[in-house]
Amino acid sequence: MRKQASVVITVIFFLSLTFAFYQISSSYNYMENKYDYTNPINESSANESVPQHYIKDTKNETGAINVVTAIVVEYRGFDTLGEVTVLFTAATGVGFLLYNLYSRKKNKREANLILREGSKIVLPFALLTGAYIFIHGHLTPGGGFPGGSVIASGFLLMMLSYPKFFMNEKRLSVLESLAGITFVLIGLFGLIFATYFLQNYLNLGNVGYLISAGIIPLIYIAVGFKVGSELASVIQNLKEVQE
Amino acid sequence: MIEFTIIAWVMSFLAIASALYAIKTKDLLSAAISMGIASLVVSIMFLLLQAPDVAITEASIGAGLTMAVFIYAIGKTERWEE
Amino acid sequence: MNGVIMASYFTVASLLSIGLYGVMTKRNLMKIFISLSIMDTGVNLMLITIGYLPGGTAPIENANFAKYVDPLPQALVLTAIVIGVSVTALALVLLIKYHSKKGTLEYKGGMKW
Amino acid sequence: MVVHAVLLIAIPLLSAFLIPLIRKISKWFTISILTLNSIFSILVLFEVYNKGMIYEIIAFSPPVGIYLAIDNLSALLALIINVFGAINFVSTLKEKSFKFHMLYLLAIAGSTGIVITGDIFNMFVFFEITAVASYALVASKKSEKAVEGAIKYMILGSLGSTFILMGIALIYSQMKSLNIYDIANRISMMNENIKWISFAFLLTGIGVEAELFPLNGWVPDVYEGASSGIASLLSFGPSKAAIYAIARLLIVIFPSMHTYEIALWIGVATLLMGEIAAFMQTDAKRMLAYSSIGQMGLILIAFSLVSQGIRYSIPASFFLIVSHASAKSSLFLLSHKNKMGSALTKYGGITAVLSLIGMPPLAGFWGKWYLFLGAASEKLWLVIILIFFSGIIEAAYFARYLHRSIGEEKMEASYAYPMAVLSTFSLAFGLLPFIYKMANMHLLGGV
Repeated sequence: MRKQASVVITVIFFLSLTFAFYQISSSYNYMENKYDYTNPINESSANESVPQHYIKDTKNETGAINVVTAIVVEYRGFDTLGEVTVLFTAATGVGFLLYNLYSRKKNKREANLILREGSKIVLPFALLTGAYIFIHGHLTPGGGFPGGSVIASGFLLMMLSYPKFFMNEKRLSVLESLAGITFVLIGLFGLIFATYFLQNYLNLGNVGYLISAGIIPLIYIAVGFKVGSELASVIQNLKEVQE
Repeated sequence: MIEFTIIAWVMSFLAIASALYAIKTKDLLSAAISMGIASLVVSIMFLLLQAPDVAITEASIGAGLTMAVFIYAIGKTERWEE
Repeated sequence: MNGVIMASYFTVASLLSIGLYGVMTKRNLMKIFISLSIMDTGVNLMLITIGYLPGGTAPIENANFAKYVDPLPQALVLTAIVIGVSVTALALVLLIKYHSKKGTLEYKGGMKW
Repeated sequence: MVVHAVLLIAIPLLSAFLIPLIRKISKWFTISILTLNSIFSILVLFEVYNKGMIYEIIAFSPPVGIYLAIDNLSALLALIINVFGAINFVSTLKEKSFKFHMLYLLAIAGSTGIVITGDIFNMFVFFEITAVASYALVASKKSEKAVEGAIKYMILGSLGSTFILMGIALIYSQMKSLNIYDIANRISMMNENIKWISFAFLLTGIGVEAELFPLNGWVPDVYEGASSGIASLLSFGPSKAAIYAIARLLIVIFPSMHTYEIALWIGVATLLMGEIAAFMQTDAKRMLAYSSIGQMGLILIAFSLVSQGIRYSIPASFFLIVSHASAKSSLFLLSHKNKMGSALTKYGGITAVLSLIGMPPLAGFWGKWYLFLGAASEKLWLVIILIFFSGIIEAAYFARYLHRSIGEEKMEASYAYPMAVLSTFSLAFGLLPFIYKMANMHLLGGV
């Protein structure tokens, strides 16, 4: 009974999705199509769809070459603040729930020589690559999230090859707090020095250079550190937990 | 553009097959790994759809770290579904 | 319709349906969360496909191309991926707690009203 | 003085990030931040009262950026969430862990964010913050039931968030915009079929959090498993924020006769299912949980009556939300011991129960009064009969509850005082004339 009902629901779901996609794909011309709408606050941007605005004006408004970065950090920076908060909440929850389940028993066997020596060599490169990815977020693909996760995977590799490898939990949490505070403070400075929360109040600089685009690299560096330390602490917590 | 279409369909079938295997198999470890493979394949589709930022993020977070988290959790609990 | 778009819409619909079916029929909690992860991947692909424009290029300033794909869904998907991994991590911790209390991952309770 | 509504979210987030650095004093720090936030939410409410809807732009003006759009109802909900959060925190003072305080702050910040944001994807992000914080808080009690409830909540919640994201993607595919009011202005240009599919997905997704009919399997387990402070938090925070999100969806984005009708019948089904199930329970916490479901159905019915103008529907929903938030949270705090010993707890418990049943002059009475007027003006006699019927069931099981819970046992002061204060709100909101003016003003701007 349960199985039949599930099959029926799944089929209905599949068909409705397919139908919706068919309807969507029969109208593929958003770059040509101009909507005439009025914006409740600001009527100057009428007659231009949102993606068009991003593609046309990102360079002038934010100084970033990578439009996705500009959207993530500037136009919709509030979402990103919420997103790092979700990750932070999850990391906090993981630590909170596993608090009395830890074991520090160390009778695990060592990994083999190649993995151990290899990961020693790879770790600095992983950290460097991660840092490169999040520092160049406004110029090349990537940014704070992949950069942070590359750093976390470097530490994951160390944890795999050295069972005794252990990061100081307190230092990690201080690092993630500082990164989060930096993000919110950059936003609040926007409220103080400019008009809006998270508004860019620094000079945009020469577009295309590393030091440009105002607050975007700063926020991405904070996000990179935050994501890296949070993912690393989540993995460490899961590794240390006793069954 | 025909080669992109072919790659996309191949990736599509790979993703669907690994997702089906992840649902079907009784071995949770291989289910987690094939979920990671589906994620990785989808990140290649992101590249085809001109989304390099998302492809990098999906490959490192969606496929890599999620799978690692799953594997640690399976190591702490049990490997076989009843 | 463009072939790449068709392929990815087909993938999206299949991944989402497979995931939903898994969530509804499986009793093993690990399997349920694997299914939810598959659904997450499907939704991310759906957003990206909606933003794709045939012949467009990645939204990074480039002198050789005039047409770009829609950048906004890509930004949304970056957010969604990170949210997905955080929810998954917390879920697995809860599973470990459940297992240490009950000794099994099977969920017997069902939906009692 | 310029009130920046964004501080309602920025300050709790900043302090949650700050707490790991000052672990020793985290409890007092959290209390002071919650108090500050409550004062601030009162300021925001007065700002809205004087000036009408506030738009607070973040970084760029929409639709390319995000703004917070605060109408009267969302200002009031932000006030309820923050003030009740501060009062309810007293009952959790025994928790030593600084991580608990962080999660509590984040849950409050997330619920506030849901009600004040004007952007649909931003709303999704705040939903996730709230949900993740509440999963962890529910599981924080070290019992089997708590973990089981949290897992159930998590499965349905993650499924719900996937559905919300699908709905957002479908809306975006047509509108190329994520701003709620921008979408609302142009919704008539949207493809009719995609509109319906995305409405269904969004309603399903938010319905999980708002405890609507087929999706509320998690509710009794979570409320039964969680500690009473957290059950109280869940009853005034995330669920109220979610029902307000449904109201925005229904009234602002998809206003049409058919959507109202769908919402009306979902609300009726939720109401009947909740009240009948509550009547059959023996455990007090489960009974309160099912009664919560019934009340959420009532609130949804109130929102779905807007088609005749918002004269009755908005006051009704407003009073029902206030009455339910204050009474249920105080009853959940009471369920810590389940006996009303001292005069204070007796006062709190009886006020709460009377408000839920709908005795004048408490807030619950005005809610049901306006609801009846609204339903009568639409000539929905069947709905009136069903609401009346469910009210009788409600009165029956609450009478039984009162009869059983009068006892001699003493409750700790940390539960008794917040409980009495919380239930006083349903008395105060029923009596203050200011509230009537507030409730009759033009709400949910853009309608």
